[in-house]
Amino acid sequence: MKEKFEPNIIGFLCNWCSYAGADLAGTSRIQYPPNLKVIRVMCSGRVNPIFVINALQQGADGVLIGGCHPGDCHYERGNYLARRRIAVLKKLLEHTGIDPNRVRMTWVSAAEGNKFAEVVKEVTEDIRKLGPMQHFKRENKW
Amino acid sequence: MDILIISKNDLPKFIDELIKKNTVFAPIENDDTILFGQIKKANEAKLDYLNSQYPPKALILNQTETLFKFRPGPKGDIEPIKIDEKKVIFGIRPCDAKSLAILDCAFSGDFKDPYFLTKRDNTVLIGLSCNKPGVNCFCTSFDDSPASSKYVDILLTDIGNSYYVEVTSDKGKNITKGASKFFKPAKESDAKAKTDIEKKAIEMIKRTQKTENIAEKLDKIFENKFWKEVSDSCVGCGTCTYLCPTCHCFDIQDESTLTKGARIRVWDTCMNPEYTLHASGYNPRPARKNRVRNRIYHKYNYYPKNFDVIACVGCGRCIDLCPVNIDIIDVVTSAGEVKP
Amino acid sequence: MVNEKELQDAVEKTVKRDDVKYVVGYEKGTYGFQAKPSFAYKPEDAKKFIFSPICVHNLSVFPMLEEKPPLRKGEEPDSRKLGVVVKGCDSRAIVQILQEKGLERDKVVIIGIPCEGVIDPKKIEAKFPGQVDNADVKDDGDNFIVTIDGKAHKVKKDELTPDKCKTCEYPTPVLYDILIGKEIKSKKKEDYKDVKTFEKKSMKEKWDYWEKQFEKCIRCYACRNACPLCYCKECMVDQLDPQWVRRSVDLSENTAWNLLRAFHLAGRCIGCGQCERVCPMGLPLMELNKKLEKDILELYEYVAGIDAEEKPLLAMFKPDDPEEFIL
Amino acid sequence: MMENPYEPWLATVEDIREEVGGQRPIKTFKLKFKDKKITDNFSYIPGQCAMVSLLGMGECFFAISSSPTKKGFIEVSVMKLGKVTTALHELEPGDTVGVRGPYGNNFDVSGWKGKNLIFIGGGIGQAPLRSLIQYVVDKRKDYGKIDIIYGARTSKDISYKEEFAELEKRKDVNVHLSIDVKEDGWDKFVGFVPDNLLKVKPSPKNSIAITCGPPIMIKFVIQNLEKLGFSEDQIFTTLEMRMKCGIGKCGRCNIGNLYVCKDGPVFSYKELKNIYGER
Repeated sequence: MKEKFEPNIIGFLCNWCSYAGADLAGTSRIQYPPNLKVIRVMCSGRVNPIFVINALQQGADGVLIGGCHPGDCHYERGNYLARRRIAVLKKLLEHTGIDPNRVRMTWVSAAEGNKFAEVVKEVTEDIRKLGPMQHFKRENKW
Repeated sequence: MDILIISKNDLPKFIDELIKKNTVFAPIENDDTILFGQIKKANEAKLDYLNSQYPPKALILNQTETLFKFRPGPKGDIEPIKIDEKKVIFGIRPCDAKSLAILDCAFSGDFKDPYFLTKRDNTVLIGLSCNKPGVNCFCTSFDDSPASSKYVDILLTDIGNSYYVEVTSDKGKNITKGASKFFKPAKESDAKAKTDIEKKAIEMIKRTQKTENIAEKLDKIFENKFWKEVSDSCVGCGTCTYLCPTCHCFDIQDESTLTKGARIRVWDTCMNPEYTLHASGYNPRPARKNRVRNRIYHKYNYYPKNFDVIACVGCGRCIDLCPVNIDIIDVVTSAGEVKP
Repeated sequence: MVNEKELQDAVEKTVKRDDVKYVVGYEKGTYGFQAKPSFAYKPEDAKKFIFSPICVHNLSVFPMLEEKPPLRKGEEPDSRKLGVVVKGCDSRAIVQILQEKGLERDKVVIIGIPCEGVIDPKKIEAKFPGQVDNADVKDDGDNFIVTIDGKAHKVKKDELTPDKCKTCEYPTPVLYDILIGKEIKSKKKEDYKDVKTFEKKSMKEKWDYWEKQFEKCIRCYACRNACPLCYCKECMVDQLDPQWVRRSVDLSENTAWNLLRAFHLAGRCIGCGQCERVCPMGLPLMELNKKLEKDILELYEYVAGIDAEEKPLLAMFKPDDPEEFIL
Repeated sequence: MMENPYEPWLATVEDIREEVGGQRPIKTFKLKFKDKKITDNFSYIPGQCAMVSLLGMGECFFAISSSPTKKGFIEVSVMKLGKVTTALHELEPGDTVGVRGPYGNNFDVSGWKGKNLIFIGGGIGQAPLRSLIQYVVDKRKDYGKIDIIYGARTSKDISYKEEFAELEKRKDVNVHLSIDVKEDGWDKFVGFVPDNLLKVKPSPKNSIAITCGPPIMIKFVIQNLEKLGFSEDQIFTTLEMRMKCGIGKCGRCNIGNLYVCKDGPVFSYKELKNIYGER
């Protein structure tokens, strides 16, 4: 059986909400695909598009940015600013032929363990359909 | 030096013959930019071109070049690489070929640069004379001609329905010997046609740069306010250094993943402040004035002092593509007339 | 037609003020259809100033390039103003810099010139190749009059102007202290026609197009250094610790550089076209900027470089910003 | 195949000695080449430098601070300032680094035989001088009177403390240490190095002065040396520039047409005066 393509997804999860949501999903033994590699950031506003592009360069097939629901941000405005940034970045990627569905964003509060698992499942399936990210992967051909 | 003739419809066959035995680079067109790329068939080469924006020096001093591989970290070790690239550059202009000869001085001396020098020896230069020099060409200011065969192995000159071929080196000889069926000995009239074309091309070059004992003149005006006026309009973009066939400054960087890596050499520009920025924050060349002046002095004063040749071949690329029209012909000529 | 005498008098009057260090404008270039930036430190330098369709540079890059040398003990910093001659599009760059607090309004004297379109150097050199000595280009309503060795050629404007002039909505400077000539109302509308046609292509076609372009990039960063809005002290690509973008020139790093440059101008680029003009390898950089400009207008009704009091796009938010892409 | 000057030889870190702690720590690394053949023919003269590289991080140009009279190893003193030096400071004994060199010109040890030597060092500037001091002390009878003037911000910032203690015990070497700010328990000179130099007042007759340290210190030391009657070809110093290749090819460390990595780093004040160019 042709072994399935296992996408490699980097998750920037905000420390106060989505990281805690992921933690809750774990402690309540909810099953979800293991393709997400989590990097904890203090706020979704901390995610610089250079992180996203660098991740796509180094072999990530997708990037998920998790933040608090609008209004819950520990720093009040971090998630709002991130929302604009990622929207603009997705438009830019789309224009150069890189499927914007590779960069996803989600609001997950600390109590939404189930939602977190759902989101990871959905994102993993989407990116599995998109296939490996070959566009501008670092070849390290030396 | 044997003189031959090759007809215009034999040339593509000769190039295809070359491609069978060598990796051949020639000017290719990519939208409206001309650069030197590897060709698989003769018709990919574009021979009616003025000159490439990206200099053919990039085939010898690559813009990105691996020096050696290593396993990174405090427990790492080194794995050298073999340098054995052999290639033929077809259609190089005489001024670009001369720039490679000028770079030879920088890369030999008491420390020999194996990467540059090995590639230089393994490369055969087949030059193409300029029948129609560009607006900003001024190779004649360095008593060179748009059809000089001094720095190439073989020089082709378009004399109407055939090419006048001058083979100057033994590297060139065994290329023409290998494909001798395309070449016929040249007649007297061909030689005359070539000199006429050369004379006509030289007349088309209207811009000249006055450089007699420019090094001594520059010695006296280093602190002159002339350099502030010249560099005021510079935006420090570095295009002039990236396109210059005689610029050879480079940066050494380590690139690695967790398990493997390599030390690479990349082109660098003295127009970038980080080029001379000390770790302590001190920068000996902090302002554009220092940097613009350094670029001119490096070519017209420091290089003549170290290797007694002016490090400029008059290709005009830095004039064509400078966004603020800092014109090296105008700058150097008026620098010569500045009263200390 | 711009009255150069009026411009020279205005510049001379400005340079005479003792609170002005210099005025930067345009003067005749050294060959062909070239103009070059000219710095008037003394009143008589103003005689060199010209304005004609060959004045394509965006001079608002110079106030930001002004170096502040370290001061000797007890030396006062030079707080004199800088004069800048700007066309319609150039003035928007100054407004955007003011909006981002990169420059104080009283630090710069703006001499505005209503502009009816400039030439695109690549197009005019293609049409009149081999032009060594200076050629004069005059603006005449809907076409340019190009006089070469005494012979005048009348050329349709659309044939020689860059794309930005074809859809220019701001011929008159948005902000100025002195205006040369009378204001011009714009009859044109920016319709992002090229962006919309490109958007209809398939993902594969788009990437094949951009892959071919990014492979040509030689990372000389001329696009960054010539852009009036790229004035960061240390650019992200020069950082070594951590090194986000490597210095080697290959498709991966070139794509990263071009994407990040376009992103960092989102909601800031005012479309003056300098990046595309100075690129030695001819990359169509304005296409990326125009795409983001269109989307930002649609998503957030935000236009860069119009109102100096407005807050920058990515430094503010509205609670009802679109978020259909968020799970 | 042509010998490749860019490829370093591997060396193990034998021993790391922390000279100075605090915000800008200095450590001295004792490096031994893995390949015995290289140890034998790596011959250098005090003042020369070596390019030390940590694979994956980068390279730095350091003055070799040990003397060639000490066989089998070389030492470099590294102040923690940038990316590579920070990584070097995290090494432990037994780790591997790359070393290539020796590069640059050197102190004219043979020409200065029989002369009085005055060393004026400041902070990390002591590294190249230490190499020369050890060499001169090992061949003590070849040289005349020796004065060592060294200063640092505080007593904790003094590097090579044990060696200075050794040198102070010797009769034939005069050591004049100084710190910038008064501290209790410090009986020697308090003040800047140039002022300490004026207090020591060495005589310029048949003597050579060598100074290394921060540019501001070198500037005032040279002024005071000239006040004491030293001529410009009796004063030597080493210069620092950003360096990448170390062999005069990459073009960035030039002062005028000279490359500091190849034609320097040791320059006489006479040479410095008549080459213009930013330094």
